[in-house]
Amino acid sequence: MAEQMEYYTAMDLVAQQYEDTTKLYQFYTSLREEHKLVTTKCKDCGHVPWPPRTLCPECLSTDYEWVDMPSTGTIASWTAAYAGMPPELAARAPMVYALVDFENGLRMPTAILECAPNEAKTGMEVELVVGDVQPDQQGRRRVAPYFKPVGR
Amino acid sequence: MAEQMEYYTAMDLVAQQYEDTTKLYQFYTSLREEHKLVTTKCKDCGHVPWPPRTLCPECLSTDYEWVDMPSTGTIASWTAAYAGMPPELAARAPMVYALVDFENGLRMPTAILECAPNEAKTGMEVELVVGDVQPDQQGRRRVAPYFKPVGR
Amino acid sequence: MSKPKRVAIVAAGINKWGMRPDATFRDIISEAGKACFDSNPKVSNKDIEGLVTSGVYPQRSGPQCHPSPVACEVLGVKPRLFQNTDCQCQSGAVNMRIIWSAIVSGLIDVGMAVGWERILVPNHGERYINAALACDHDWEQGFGMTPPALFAMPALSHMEKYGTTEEQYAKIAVKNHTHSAKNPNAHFQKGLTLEKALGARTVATPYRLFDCCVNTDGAACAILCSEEKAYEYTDNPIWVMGLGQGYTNWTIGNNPKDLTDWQGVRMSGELAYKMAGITPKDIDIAELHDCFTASELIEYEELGFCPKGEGGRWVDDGGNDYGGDVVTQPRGGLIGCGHPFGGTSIAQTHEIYLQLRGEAGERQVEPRPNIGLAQTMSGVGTQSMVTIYGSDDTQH
Amino acid sequence: MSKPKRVAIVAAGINKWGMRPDATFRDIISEAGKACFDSNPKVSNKDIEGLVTSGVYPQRSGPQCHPSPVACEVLGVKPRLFQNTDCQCQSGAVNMRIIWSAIVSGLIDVGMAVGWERILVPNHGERYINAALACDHDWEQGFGMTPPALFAMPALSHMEKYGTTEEQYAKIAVKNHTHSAKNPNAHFQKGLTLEKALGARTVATPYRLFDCCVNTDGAACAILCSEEKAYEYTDNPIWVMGLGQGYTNWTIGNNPKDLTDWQGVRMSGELAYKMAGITPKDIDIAELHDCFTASELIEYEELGFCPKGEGGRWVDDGGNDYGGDVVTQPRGGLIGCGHPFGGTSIAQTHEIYLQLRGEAGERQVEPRPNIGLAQTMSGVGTQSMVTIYGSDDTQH
Ligand SMILES: [Zn+2]
Ligand SMILES: [Zn+2]
Repeated sequence: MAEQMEYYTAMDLVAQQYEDTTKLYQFYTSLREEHKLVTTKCKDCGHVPWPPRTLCPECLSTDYEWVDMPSTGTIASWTAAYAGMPPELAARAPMVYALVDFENGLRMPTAILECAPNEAKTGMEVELVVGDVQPDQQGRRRVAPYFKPVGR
Repeated sequence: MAEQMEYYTAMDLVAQQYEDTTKLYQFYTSLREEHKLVTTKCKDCGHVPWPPRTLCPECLSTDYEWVDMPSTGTIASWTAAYAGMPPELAARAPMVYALVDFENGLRMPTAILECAPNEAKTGMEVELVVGDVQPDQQGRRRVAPYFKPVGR
Repeated sequence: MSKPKRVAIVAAGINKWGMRPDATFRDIISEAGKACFDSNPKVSNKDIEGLVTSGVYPQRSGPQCHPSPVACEVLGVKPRLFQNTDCQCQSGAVNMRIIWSAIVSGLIDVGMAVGWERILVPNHGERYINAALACDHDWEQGFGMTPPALFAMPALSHMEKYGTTEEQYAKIAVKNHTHSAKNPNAHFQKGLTLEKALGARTVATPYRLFDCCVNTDGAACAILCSEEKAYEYTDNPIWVMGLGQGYTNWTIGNNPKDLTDWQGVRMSGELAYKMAGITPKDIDIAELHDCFTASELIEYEELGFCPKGEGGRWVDDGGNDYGGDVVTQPRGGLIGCGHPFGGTSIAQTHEIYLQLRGEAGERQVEPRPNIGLAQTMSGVGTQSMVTIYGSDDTQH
Repeated sequence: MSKPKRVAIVAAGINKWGMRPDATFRDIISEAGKACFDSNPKVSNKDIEGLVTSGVYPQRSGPQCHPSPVACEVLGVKPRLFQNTDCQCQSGAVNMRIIWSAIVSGLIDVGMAVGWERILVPNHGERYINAALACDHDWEQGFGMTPPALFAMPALSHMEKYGTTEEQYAKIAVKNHTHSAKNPNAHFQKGLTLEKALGARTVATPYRLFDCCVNTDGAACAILCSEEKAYEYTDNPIWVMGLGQGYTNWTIGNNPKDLTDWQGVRMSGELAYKMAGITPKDIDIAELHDCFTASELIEYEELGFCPKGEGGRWVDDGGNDYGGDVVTQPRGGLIGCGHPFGGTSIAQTHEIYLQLRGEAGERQVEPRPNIGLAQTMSGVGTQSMVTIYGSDDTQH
């Protein structure tokens, strides 16, 4: 294995994902170990935000619990990107990106894998895929919540 | 030779020094090729600033010429740094840093080479030394104006 | 409350924008600062009491922290009020609002806004990283999304909801390149045909190459002063009539559900119109945030230049060009001029300053306009700032 | 001009400062924001009309551009005025001045200042680079100089010119660590003896370890409002009495020739005293920029707490501590609390807010002080900002 590039925080576009690096690590633990998308729910006012929070933006409570998100959703809008992406993804272009709506009312941006530009459409049903991204400064696995057309 | 680290502007503490990277390249050309310290002089009002300028801060003229700085000066104040320096210099600690006064009234910060902390003192005469620093993104030589005790 | 003190623009300047590997950020600030002072020899650098810089990337592209005193030393200004401000693409407008507030609140009488970016670093991978930082680090950057993809989605939604066409988007690019061909400081000066625009390679559907602005190395400056000082410096000051900033949310998942509903832009316009005491019908010229063509089209609607959903038709009718209802992007916009983040809003102000004074040369809007609107935006319609300027005639 | 509108602090909060690898910048902003709102339950996040962040390194330490809307979304604030401001170590004070100006100029009535830094990145070489960026890229960074070396030179000059001793510098560190031992939010809470301070390893002559502050992960928030709103939110508002910023130059070669002549600090104090209509004798407590011990000592002189050159004697006499003329650094200063650049000034304000309200607990200055001064600085004495606060008693 080639000598690893020195780790610079300034060059790291991926979120920190472990207990020793973020208070929201449970999101990543669930995704990585249980292939499950979760978010927080305020135990005081019941607000369920995306992205998850340690502080409720509605009532300022810090008392929250983790709740499951649906593992499928529908495409609210999308694009097929042919450029303007990281050099390492340029070879995989075009990449389909989308905003995905969930039945709990939340919406998130994500990449749609295994989907050609001419297949993507508004209203298409998609399901969660856990993707590996660049490891962290300690070499630990990091993941991202991607989606793909349902049943693919 | 080991594979060179990728060049990131965000990690480069050294000034750009060539015609294709800075309008003040003449400063570095003189230093690198003639071992000479120079600065600019405003052709309209005669102001001689440090550092050199493409725009006169006194009269806003952009008409300037290069003039020689003295190659010796005296230490106005100094410190011996044992920490708080780049990792690659930590092994050379302690490093003496100083503000050097020139007879033309200008003052510049620099490193004093070949000088132990117990030798440094206010009023000490020092002379120019051209030091090599990290090459630029094209691998070209870059230099810095250091000083050392006169005659050393 | 009582009517606030009035604040005027009395000088403005810009350097040549484009790829400037040969210039440091000191160099490009020197160039634009010189142009600004040259625009009004009655204002000296010694008169400047406050200097606010707006640069988004200096800590990466210098790399340099704390750029405001660097600019002060470069320009020979000795202020009693200084700082750098960052509000991404709105940075320049926020910069001038800070100076406006400092003047109205009595801290200073004369302030200079210096905006720039020196962003075209030699490593293209690093350029990508820098661009991605405008998205949320924890919830967006890691997916590989960058602004073109994020702004493409509302373009598609507008097509689906209102029947807007790719040709209508392309016409905006053609207009802006046509305008910038007459602007010697613009990044692009070769013009553009509709055929070429529609035949260009796709960047992110439905956007092709010319639907997207490019990052640019460039700087722009403006000098603002109190009404007491304004007529000392010029017989023809340009007045700040209204200011407004809008916000709905940060992460794109929280944008309004209808992606074409750019409430942040609408809010910024409404606040500025209210403060100026005018309506969209009063706007003669507008410099808008055309980071992408659909952005400009949706802004027409949210700022009230045409009804919601009718941006495409307004384009076809030529309402947005010389001879139309509102001359948009007379300097060429971001698409024609390029986009040096911290400098863009100030360059918009520079253009409106010239146009309202009748000094815009080959691209002068006739008859000379009296009211101009400048708008910049961060986020996909969710954060925006509008500033409205009036000629001296509007104040009498 | 007429007397400007008054602006009050009505809430303030801070999180636990120190090494926080376990927290993202969203996390630490959440913590300090929560503390701020908890400090005054009458102020809701829905009341905040303007939110200004001050963070110097987000583009490197997030990495994240445009942090102000991130903070808005995290705290549930929907502002009509927002931005990030960078003025290096003065960033928090400038942040609050922007809000002050926005209130006085009538743009908003209630604004929140959010300052932080999340700076202790895992790669130490990168920490060095980040620190070096505070020096000039073209003319200083490349020599390997960093703040300790730059600030050590005036410390030596003060010793040579005025006979100040290393022990006098060390006494300042001991005082600040003694104060921070009573501050549960401080980075250091173990106190310090003079013996230990004088026996510590040398960092840059004449500075030893405890003469230097450390970078810290931390955040602080404050809520400012117009006088119309102030008494709705609290019976005991703390008022902004005066503001001043000073500047002499940027690159250190252009500092005043006498390195102990900190004109930038003096100018900031003089402007603030004048605006507040008071003299140094009126100051009860002061939070100063003790990035290094000699900085604090020279600031005593430039802000008029003791005559020029007599800082060392004033330290020996205890004029700077509880029971003396001015209680300096009751929270522990940068040396005791650590220095998260964008958060430091706001933490100073938080301390003065507590002290003037008599709510500082174990470290409360008695009798309850009425006037407090906060000062932060960038550059070696060449750029500084002072804010003076008064208790409600000072206004009647
Ligand atoms: Zn809640
Ligand atoms: Zn001159």
